Amino acid sequence: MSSTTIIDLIFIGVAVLFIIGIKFLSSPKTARRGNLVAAAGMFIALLALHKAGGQSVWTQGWNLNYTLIAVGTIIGLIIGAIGAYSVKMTAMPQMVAMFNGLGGGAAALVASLEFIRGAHQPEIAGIELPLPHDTSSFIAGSMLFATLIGSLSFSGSIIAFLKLEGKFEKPHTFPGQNFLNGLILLVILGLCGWLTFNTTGSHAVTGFIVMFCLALFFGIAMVMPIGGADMPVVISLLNSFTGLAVAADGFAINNLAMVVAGTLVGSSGTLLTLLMCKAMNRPVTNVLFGAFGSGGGGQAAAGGVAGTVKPIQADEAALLLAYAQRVVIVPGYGMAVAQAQHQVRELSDELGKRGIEVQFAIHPVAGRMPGHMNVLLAEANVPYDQLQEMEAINPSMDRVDVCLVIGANDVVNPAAREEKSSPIYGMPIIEADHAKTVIVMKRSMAKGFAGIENHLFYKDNTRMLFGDAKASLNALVAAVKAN
Amino acid sequence: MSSTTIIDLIFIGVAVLFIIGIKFLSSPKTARRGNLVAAAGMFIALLALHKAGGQSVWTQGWNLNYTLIAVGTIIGLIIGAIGAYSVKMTAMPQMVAMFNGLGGGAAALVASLEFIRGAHQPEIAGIELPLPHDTSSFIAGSMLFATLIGSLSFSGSIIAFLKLEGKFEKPHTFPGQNFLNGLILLVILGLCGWLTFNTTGSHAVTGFIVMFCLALFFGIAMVMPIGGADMPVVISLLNSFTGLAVAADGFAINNLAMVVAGTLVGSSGTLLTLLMCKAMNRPVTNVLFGAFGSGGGGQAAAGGVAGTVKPIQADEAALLLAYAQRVVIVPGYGMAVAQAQHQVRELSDELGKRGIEVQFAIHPVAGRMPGHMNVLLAEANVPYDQLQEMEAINPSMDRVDVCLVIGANDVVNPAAREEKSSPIYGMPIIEADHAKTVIVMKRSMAKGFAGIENHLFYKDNTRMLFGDAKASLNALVAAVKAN
Amino acid sequence: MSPETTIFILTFFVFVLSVFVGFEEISKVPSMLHTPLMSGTNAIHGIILFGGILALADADGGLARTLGFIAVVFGSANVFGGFMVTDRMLQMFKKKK
Amino acid sequence: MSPETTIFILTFFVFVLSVFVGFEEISKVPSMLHTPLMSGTNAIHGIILFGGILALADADGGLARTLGFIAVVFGSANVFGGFMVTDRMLQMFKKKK
Ligand SMILES: NC(=O)c1ccc[n+]([C@@H]2O[C@H](COP(=O)([O-])OP(=O)(O)OC[C@H]3O[C@@H](n4cnc5c(N)ncnc54)[C@H](OP(=O)(O)O)[C@@H]3O)[C@@H](O)[C@H]2O)c1
Ligand SMILES: NC(=O)c1ccc[n+]([C@@H]2O[C@H](COP(=O)([O-])OP(=O)(O)OC[C@H]3O[C@@H](n4cnc5c(N)ncnc54)[C@H](OP(=O)(O)O)[C@@H]3O)[C@@H](O)[C@H]2O)c1
Repeated sequence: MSSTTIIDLIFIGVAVLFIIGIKFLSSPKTARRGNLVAAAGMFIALLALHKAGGQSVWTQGWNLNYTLIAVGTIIGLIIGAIGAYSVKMTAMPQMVAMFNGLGGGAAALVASLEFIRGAHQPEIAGIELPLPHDTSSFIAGSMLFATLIGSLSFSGSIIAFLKLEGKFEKPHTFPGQNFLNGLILLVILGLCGWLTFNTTGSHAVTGFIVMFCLALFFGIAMVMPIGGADMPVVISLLNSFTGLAVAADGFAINNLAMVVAGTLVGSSGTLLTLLMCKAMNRPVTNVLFGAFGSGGGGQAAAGGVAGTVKPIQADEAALLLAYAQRVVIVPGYGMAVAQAQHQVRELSDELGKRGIEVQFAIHPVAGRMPGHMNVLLAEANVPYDQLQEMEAINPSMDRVDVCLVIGANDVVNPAAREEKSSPIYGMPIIEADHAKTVIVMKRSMAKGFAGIENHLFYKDNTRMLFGDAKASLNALVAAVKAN
Repeated sequence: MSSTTIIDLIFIGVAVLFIIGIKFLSSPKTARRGNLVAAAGMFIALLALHKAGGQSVWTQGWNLNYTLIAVGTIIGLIIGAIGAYSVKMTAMPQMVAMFNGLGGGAAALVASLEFIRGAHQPEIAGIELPLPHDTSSFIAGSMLFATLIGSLSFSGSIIAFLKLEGKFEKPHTFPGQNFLNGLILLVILGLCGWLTFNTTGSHAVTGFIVMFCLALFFGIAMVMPIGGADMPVVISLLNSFTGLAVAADGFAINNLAMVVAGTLVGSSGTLLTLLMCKAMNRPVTNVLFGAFGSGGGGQAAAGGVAGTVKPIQADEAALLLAYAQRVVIVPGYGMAVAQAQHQVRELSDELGKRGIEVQFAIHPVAGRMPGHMNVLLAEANVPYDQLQEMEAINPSMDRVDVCLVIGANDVVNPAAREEKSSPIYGMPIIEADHAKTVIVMKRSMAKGFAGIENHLFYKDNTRMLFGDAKASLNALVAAVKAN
Repeated sequence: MSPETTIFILTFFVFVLSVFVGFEEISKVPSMLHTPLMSGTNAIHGIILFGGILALADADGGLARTLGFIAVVFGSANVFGGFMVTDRMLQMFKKKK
Repeated sequence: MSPETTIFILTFFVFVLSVFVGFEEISKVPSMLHTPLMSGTNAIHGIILFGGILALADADGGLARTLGFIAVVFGSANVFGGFMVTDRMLQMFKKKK
């Protein structure tokens, strides 16, 4: 077998490694190994890298370009490493957004290079891509697709990043926005359509550049109106976009590994996005175009509801806890804001020492990213097996003495069960209200992400422990120790 | 786009239809549609059929070969239709075995034709298959693989068919059998190895024919020793074999659709085989090489156990049923043997009329093929929603007044739960023994498929209603009506 | 690299991917569907009929014709019978009203 | 049919099959893994780095070099950073003793 045959077989092996990697990634036990498998695949692919022609990239004479490649790769490596290891656990989503954006940008640039090169010396296209004439327009098409999607994903991800960093977290909307965006998109698509069949000459280049800029702008315009809390979904979507862009690049430069890797990410990412929305019980269109999400993390003003709020002090709450047999803790976004995970751990240990059964009830969309609570509690070294999925714990909630709700709101809002009219109606919730006593820790009566009232706070068996979660927890721990 | 391009795109569409078809087939709601989708795909593929060269099979001049094709296809269609529509519900597995065998035979013949042709005029191979020299031995290899596996699947399936028809259902074993089989297999593989690199000349032809015959014989020798009751597993295995043979043919004659379809069947079939064994809690090797299964459907001799058997008469049993509030019926292989499904239906209706809650507990491997009970009860028009999966009903078994076990034995044998030594230890069972009263209908104290004692029959809350299931049920129905 | 090799490689790749698709699809299927599924996939490999047709289409000489003919008969029985028997099986599963 | 077309067709087919594999694999994943999964796949499309390298390898002229260089930097950050951040995330999930 010729060496190139072997190289290609290697690439098939690489694709398999990616597939297995993703497979492992989707089960908790194997997830970490999955990531390593995929990384290994990537490394092998790098070594086996060769041109469409077939000759390896590494075996030919060194020149300026190779110096640039080396330097560029190392710079990227450094950026990546710093980003990956400096970032706080809770800031990881924005890190992902950033990396995704860079990937998108790279995809767009690669496609642009090919396109512009082709535009300058049309005949090259023929040599470069061993593809028959009747598909050359397909190639042009995929270059344009890669550019459009890639640059859109680039600018969009950066906005997502900034929003998660807290910059203009509030959605920026103005009437007729969706209409305007639609218009821009139409122009872009029109341009692409034209370029697909006019790939050569200076007009093509100009048109291409215009398209590129419009795509960048569209990425911004698309993400701007979306509330900061919906960013995880947006990032997941842009992630699958980048995947598709890479796949398109693969078609354009006829690189199989890129086609497969990109497509895998594209399709799995799309499904993942839908699953995320499902977990929040919201249609994806609602996330992308709905003004919902404006609540933006509990900043919404408090509203009045019939019913009485029964505050409680730390020491009294401590008593309730100290003499309970079974305590369930429901963490939410508030715990993340207060960075109170370590105090939570302390409290649960303290209760554990007194032979009280303590469990954590994790709602799939508690916090602002899937697995947000798992990450935080894991950071605070809460034993893995103390964490219970919502489905697992709900049936036994009525046998819970004290349910301690720490900065959670929507995920324990009975409205999801009871009020057809409510925006979160139908979303599965942790049935805290079934517990004998509920203690809710939050700073005020402010609303949660969904921006709606929570009747749980007014129920007879509910006590409100106001104040920043971290402060309250410290008080609680002290008081429990005192007992 | 050239017409051939379109044809190939059509074949991709066909492959997608197959994939979707299998997807649908694996969920009860969509299963039937899935089958139709796959069939549609097959039909489209037939229309678009074209040679490796590219020219359609249908557009070229009519000649003797085409007459033969037409006649042959129609004959096959008739055979298939008669087979498919004449067969009794419960005889369907052997029908599948038969069709699978034919497919295997076809695969073997196609490969042989190619091989022998190549052997006679070597140069053709070059023309026929647009494949470089460095892979031509791969082609030869896949032809041989297809022949070997295909003919093996052919003869094996026929034996499986006959066994399910009740011909020499008992396993035929003799000492050193596995050893002999291993030896034959070695010879076959040796021949294949040699042929792979000596594809031309009369020696090749002779060697090939010998190999063919040995493969046929091996298929017989492989299935003969396996107990009739294990045939479903064997058939599933041979099914995936045929799939692989077809895929290999696809490589040999360079037909993409065959590669994909065959591979899909091959991989899904392999997994399915493993799942079947898992449901019976037996390693696949045990099924293929173990002498277990010798029990062969309850004919095994009765054995004595400490404990008393408490027989019961139909009218007394009827009383117990008539005054129960919740009755669960556990059907087993015996109901199939007695063809008593209609009587069962009658009884459950009768009890239903008296406001008694009647449910059927279906064990995954009750009977002799997966879904055996579902098929029978469906045939008798038992409402779908009265059927309960084992997992669903077990938790509430202790709230059942009367559990009526009809010709089931192993699937209600507590030994699976209690006796580490038992061959079925670990197999999930329907916990009939948890019911307040258990009525077991069987003809004798004979053992079930696994050939082991069943302590359930000796428990205090168990009554034995001896006799053929059909007869006993008629008596029961009459007696219940009388009350 | 000769296009033939590329074609071969790609075909092989298609094979590999199909293996994964096949596995993934079956991974979680209720046991009551095992038999229909077996029967349905059995029908799908009836595509061998096409192999038979192609072989017979340019067969020359008695032997080739005979074998090709048998292959076609077998294949056709496999594909038609397979789909029909599966459909009959699945009729049984449709919810009764 | 020209081998080029066949190659194209097959590549397209590989694409189609990959779509199915991608979908099937994710179909049932616990929500606590959504973020790591997103991050892991994000790293995989970092393979665009190779696109950048290939483009830069035979780039001529300042513009091509600059763009190619940026592409390489971006791609490399995507792939390395992606895998590293995912690994860090997943460390969090490992069972505590
Ligand atoms: N997980 C995801 O992937 C994801 C993604 C997007 C959106 N979402 C949405 O986010 C919501 C998550 O629900 P959730 O219950 O976790 O959070 P939430 O409904 O947003 O409520 C968080 C609560 O924490 C309180 N809080 C804020 N800072 C606090 C502090 N320092 N100390 C104590 N309390 C504090 C706030 O009340 P005060 O201001 O009165 O303190 C607020 O009501 C759901 O609606 C979900 O759909 C989730
Ligand atoms: N479902 C599958 O795919 C599959 C495949 C292969 C093997 N198996 C195995 O088959 C077994 C199935 O368990 P099972 O409980 O359904 O059946 P079983 O364990 O084989 O017991 C069937 C019982 O029915 C009785 N019986 C036979 N004919 C009868 C008649 N005419 N009237 C009344 N009773 C009659 C027999 O006792 P008498 O002779 O005393 O009447 C026998 O004990 C399991 O061991 C399973 O592993 C299943």
